[in-house]
Amino acid sequence: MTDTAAPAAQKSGPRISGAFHRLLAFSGLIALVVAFSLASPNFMQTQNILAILQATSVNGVLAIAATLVIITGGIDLSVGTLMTFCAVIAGVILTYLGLPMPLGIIGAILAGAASGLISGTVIAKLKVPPFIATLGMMLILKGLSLVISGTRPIYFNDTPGFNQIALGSVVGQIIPAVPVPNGVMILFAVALIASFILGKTALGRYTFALGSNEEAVRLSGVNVDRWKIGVYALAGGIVGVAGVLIASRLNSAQPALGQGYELDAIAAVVIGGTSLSGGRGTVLGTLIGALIISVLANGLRILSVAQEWQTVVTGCIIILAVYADILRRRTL
Amino acid sequence: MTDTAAPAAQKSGPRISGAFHRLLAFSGLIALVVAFSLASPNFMQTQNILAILQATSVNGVLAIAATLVIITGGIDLSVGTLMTFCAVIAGVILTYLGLPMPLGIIGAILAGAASGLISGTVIAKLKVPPFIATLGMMLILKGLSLVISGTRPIYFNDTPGFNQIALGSVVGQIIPAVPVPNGVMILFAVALIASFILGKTALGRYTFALGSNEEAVRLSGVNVDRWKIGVYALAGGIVGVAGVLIASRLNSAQPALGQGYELDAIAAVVIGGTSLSGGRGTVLGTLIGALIISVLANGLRILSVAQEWQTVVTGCIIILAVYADILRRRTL
Amino acid sequence: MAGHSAPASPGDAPAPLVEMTDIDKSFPGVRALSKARFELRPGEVHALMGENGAGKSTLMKILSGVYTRDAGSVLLDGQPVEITSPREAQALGVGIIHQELALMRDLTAAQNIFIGREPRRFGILDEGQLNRDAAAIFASMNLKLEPTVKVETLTIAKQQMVEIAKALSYRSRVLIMDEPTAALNDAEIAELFTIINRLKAEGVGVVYISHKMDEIKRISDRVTIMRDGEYVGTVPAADTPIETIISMMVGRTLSNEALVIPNTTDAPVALEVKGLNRGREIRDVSFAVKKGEILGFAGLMGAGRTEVARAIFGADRRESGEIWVHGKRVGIASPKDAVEAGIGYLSEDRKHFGLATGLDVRNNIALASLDRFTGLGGVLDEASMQREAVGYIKQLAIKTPGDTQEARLLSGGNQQKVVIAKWLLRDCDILIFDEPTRGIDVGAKSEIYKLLNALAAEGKAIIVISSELPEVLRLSHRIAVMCEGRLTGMLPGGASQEEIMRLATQRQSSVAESATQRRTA
Amino acid sequence: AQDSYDIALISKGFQHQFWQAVKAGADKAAAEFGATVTFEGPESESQVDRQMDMLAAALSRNPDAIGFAALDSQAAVPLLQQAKDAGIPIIAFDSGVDSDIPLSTATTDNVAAAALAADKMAELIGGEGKVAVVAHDQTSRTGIDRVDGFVNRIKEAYPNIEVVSVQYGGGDQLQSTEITKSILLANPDLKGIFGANEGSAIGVANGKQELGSQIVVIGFDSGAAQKGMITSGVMNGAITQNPVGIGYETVKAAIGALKGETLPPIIDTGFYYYDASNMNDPEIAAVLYD
Ligand SMILES: Nc1ncnc2c1ncn2[C@@H]1O[C@H](COP(=O)(O)OP(=O)(O)OP(=O)(O)O)[C@@H](O)[C@H]1O
Ligand SMILES: Nc1ncnc2c1ncn2[C@@H]1O[C@H](COP(=O)(O)OP(=O)(O)OP(=O)(O)O)[C@@H](O)[C@H]1O
Ligand SMILES: [Mg+2]
Ligand SMILES: [Mg+2]
Repeated sequence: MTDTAAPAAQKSGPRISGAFHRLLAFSGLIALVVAFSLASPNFMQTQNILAILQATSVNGVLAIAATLVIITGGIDLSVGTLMTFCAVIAGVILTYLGLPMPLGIIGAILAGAASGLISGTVIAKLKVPPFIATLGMMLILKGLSLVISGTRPIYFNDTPGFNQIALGSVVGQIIPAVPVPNGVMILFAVALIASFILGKTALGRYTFALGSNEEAVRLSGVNVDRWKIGVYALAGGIVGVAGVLIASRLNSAQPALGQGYELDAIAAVVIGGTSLSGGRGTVLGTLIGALIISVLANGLRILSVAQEWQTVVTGCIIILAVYADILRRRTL
Repeated sequence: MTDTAAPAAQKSGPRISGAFHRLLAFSGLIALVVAFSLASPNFMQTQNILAILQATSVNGVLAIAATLVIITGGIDLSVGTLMTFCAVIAGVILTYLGLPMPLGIIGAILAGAASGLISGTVIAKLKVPPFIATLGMMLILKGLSLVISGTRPIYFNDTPGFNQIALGSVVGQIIPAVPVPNGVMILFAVALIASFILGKTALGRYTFALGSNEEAVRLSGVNVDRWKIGVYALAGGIVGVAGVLIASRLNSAQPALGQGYELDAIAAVVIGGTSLSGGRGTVLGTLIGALIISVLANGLRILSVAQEWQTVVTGCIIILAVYADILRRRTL
Repeated sequence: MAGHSAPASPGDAPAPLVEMTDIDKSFPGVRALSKARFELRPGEVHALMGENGAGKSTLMKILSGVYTRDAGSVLLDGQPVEITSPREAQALGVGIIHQELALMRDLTAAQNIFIGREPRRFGILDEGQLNRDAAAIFASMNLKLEPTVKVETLTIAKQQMVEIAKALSYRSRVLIMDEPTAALNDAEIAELFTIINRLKAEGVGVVYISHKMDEIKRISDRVTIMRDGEYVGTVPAADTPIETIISMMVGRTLSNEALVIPNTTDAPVALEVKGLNRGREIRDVSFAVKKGEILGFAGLMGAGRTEVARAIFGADRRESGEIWVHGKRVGIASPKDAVEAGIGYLSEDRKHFGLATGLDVRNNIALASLDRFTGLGGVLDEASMQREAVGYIKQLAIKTPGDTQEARLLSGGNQQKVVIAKWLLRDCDILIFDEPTRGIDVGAKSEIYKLLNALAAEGKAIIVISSELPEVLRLSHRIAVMCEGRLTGMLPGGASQEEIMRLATQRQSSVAESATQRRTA
Repeated sequence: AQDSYDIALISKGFQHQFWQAVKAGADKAAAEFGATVTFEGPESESQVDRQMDMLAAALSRNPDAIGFAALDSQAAVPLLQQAKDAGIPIIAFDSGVDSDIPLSTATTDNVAAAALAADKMAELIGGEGKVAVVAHDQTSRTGIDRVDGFVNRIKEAYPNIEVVSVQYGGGDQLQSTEITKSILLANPDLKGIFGANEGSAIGVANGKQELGSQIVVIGFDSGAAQKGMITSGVMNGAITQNPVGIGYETVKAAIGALKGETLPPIIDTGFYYYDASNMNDPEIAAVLYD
């Protein structure tokens, strides 16, 4: 009743400033980076950092798409095979039809959005649980990718510059010392846009609201179905970007790739602190989660750890990283 | 306050008897069976029916384990690699140590239960989300299987009769016309036991209660952690049975197998009507879900549908089967 | 009341705003409404009364587009309307505050209020405007609440205030309030009534559902009574005695017998709490309850009573403090320890902490006592579980088609009774009831009072936390009063309301303290 | 220049026995020539980008030489160029890369090997009837080459034999078993099945056993299970590559390159047909692995 400005300062535990709090979220990642740097001089080289970032780009974009859906309280198992499907669509447009590059990119993104629209409609209108709807889509898209591509990779050799989308470096042309690949910049751009949508637009608001209490949103007179479908479509469009990225990186659309990628994407989301029960989550957290996965894989390889032990160590560290994050939140 | 006994008789909609209701749950499965029988004379042969049942046995047992965990509101991603781990443990006991067969079986089941105990403890005590805890366990177990087995299969050639566990037919010895393999009988036995535990015991009751409102259970003075760990350990033990089954069927422990099986198991659970948000589900539903998956795979192969189209059709039918089930419930 | 209060006499009644006639509604196994009727005029507060499960919420959900009726007609301004979604209801000017809080817990108060109607600039949400608009509504309600606070961190009472703010923000012509005061204390109720009177003056029709009889008298113009889904009658509030209304509700007259205070002065102490502390929420709380005694806890919202109860029960952590049961010090680190020590706690928030909504009534009642029904090999004795459950359904008159009905399908008040039955079955020596009669109808309330008296007579020690002073006064042998986490006084049973209010507002006033003090509503 | 060379092998797979045999050969050469080798491969043969990440990490480690079995012949070219620029010699193994960067390629001709399987199948079923293929992967190089090699050879040389079904089980034994059973039940008059890699072959033999069928089974690769099945007669015979030789030759070539030797562009490590009659011949026994 006396001072209304300072209530946050009157917590019972020790006070930690917001910026420091946000920094702490990185602690798992930083601990890993420090550990690997100490263990191997090869880890902290520019080239390796760039390799890690590059390795994060596709999974990072997929994980951002998964984040949106998971915040609504849903799940999207189709991100992996949808990515491939979008890559194949780009291949059909560019290589089979010989159309110009921008059309291929737009086509891939639209294909992703269309698929998300279908998943979202099945979920919102037919009330099929997201797990089943996107599992079904995962299989349908996997099959369709093989059908459309004729079960063989489609190469982009006739589209010069296509592989520059992910591999070229606009940043490197300006600052030659840090040739950050475009793929990584695209990841950051997608992250910024997704953050903006989540934080500043109506779609973002309803994304959180749906995951928080869908019934309450409905009782508030909001057209729940429309917004839910919108979120899935947006996520699909983002997956389309991942499709372009991976196609560019491999200079080909590999129709059999994709299954299993959904698990990595979802893992990044959950490691990043987004709850699978919906209502809360951040794109930044997801980025950190995706980086943790990439750093782990890269670091263990650099240390020449035998592959079977890499798996064991990865499992342990994922649990520990999340546990550390839980402890951090608890002590705040 | 007047009469509490009468209102039950005041139903409005058409009344459907419990038995008929339960039968309807099979409708998706029956529709599939009828369709495939009409499409191919080879489908409805005893041998093919037995092949379908045999094909369901491993996934069915895994799915039952997953059902328990999912009813608590959790998830178990480690069922696939844990199954392999248990098989490897059986291999170590029987082939490397040369101990008698029952010890191998018990060892596998105990290994499963121990792993479930660890997952459960990490989830209940450290409050790590089930998705992460079991994802970590999935990786750890996958690596350990490779390490323990020396990245090679362990054969059971020195344990005569081991492959009879799944492939022999005690039923066939009694009624030669229906040589139902033991593996299938084991699946049914596991289903019965799991149904009994879920329906009739305190552990089962707490399984549902945890999924319904964990905080309310805790505030009722129940030792929530202990029961939760119990459910994961039980599920782990059941996965151990699946490990024995698959090892017996392949007469070997294949250390590289297992990843990806969790998705089929969870799919069977969800197709069977168990909600991923916990609190409700049945073993019978899961069995039907697992059978739907097997019948689909078998039927499409019998019809020699091209593999890429098999995938597409499977995706569509999974969505349709669940949608039909939703419609059925809505009209009741 | 404002100068131009709406006329309540039937003679010059204006055309009705809402007319609902012959409404039928059934759910699987339950006939919720049968030829129900309701009429609302502009500028009137129309109370809707009935026992738990009488169909009040269902009728209003039909009016607000949540449910569709099976039969009957709804007229708005004399025109037949089909309201099939909350959205359509809003468009027609019908707003509702639901009995069960329907908030998005992860969003802020302001975001909750304006969900679906966010102010935007160039398509981008204008968060500043949003918070200013919310702050304006809070100010008009005399409510001190930060618009940017996350709803899940608020107490039930504050959440209820957010719901009210949200309903007000729609500026509806028809505003339905389904038990808006169940979680509020007297000061807030007074504030709400000021708002209602303001709305009335603006010509808004207000439907008011409550189980608090005194409120009905204070605020409403007419009262419609329902019983078992049927229309019983409509009476003017001013000239109908409460006893008449009650007998219309329950179909018989209730005796309002006074509390028989047995002599407990020489009884042994059952529970003693010494030096309980946690941050600013609980400051050095010590007290004792004797066997056979009912100790009431009074205080304003946020006084810390719930916190004390949860800390004793082991549901929340304590910083310091000892708990003694029957003269022995017990270590309580979790609710399980508490229950084993013979302490039961009925939470004030049944939806989140009381009821396992997916389980049926039988299992909810048995939830705290499952070990008692567990036989060899962990097998449950369903038959005796059913016997016990049915016994409590009868004893507490829980309205349900049967003991296997899912708890979430029960009406709010009946859910509360299920949670009470859970603790009765557990048979603890020490019972802490936090707002036990929240949402419970008058008839059941007096049943519960009788029950508490009987339990005390059996020798149980009982703590009742209640925001309804009459309830505390009626039930308690002694009354503990809290303010800002401190126990400010311990009064005998017959204390006056003024004395309680004095202690409940006895804030720490030293300059040094107030500088660091937490804001309180 | 060093005592011990650091050689990174990036393979197409890891857990499968075939790749473990390649690893064994590589380890053998490493011990012989004084090098340390690491061996890594992605989960499945479709994960082209994961293989790129492994290659990138290997490059960061700055090894003396890299051995690489490309999942896609084009995708790795930019990274290989990077390795070449850094002066790291590359040896390809198992299948080639569409580029002249690798100094040498140690490989098996999978098309020819599968054609040999077709010849043996035709011989064993008497030149007529229905056969089927259970393969591991629809899109990987080895999957495509072996299916094409088998199917095309049957089409060209054996007009009375019909390939009625080609299905893919991902190299998973259990899945391949179920597929085999479906094929057998759908085609009661089937004469034989070709299992195009180790997991597929074992699955086919398992399926045959579970249904008590008498069909001809031709497998691919070796391993204790396949060898046992051939001895017991469940499998009639199998084609084996020389994975140990592939691993050994890859490391040997890498060390040769580091020492400045000139290398042949292709090191053909060969393939062989084996059955119960010749399994114990020293020449065959040497290329079989457990
Ligand atoms: N969705 C539903 N499914 C089944 N039964 C329901 C449902 N909603 C309400 N009921 C039943 O309809 C009856 C009327 O319930 P309603 O909620 O309208 O009562 P109420 O008068 O608001 O009671 P209370 O005072 O306890 O809030 C009750 O018997 C309740 O159990
Ligand atoms: N989840 C929470 N987060 C932060 N502060 C809280 C939370 N819950 C309660 N508080 C604060 O703790 C104090 C005690 O609240 P509590 O609900 O225990 O009071 P009470 O006396 O039980 O009041 P009532 O039950 O009437 O609301 C108040 O200052 C309240 O604002
Ligand atoms: Mg109600
Ligand atoms: Mg309280």
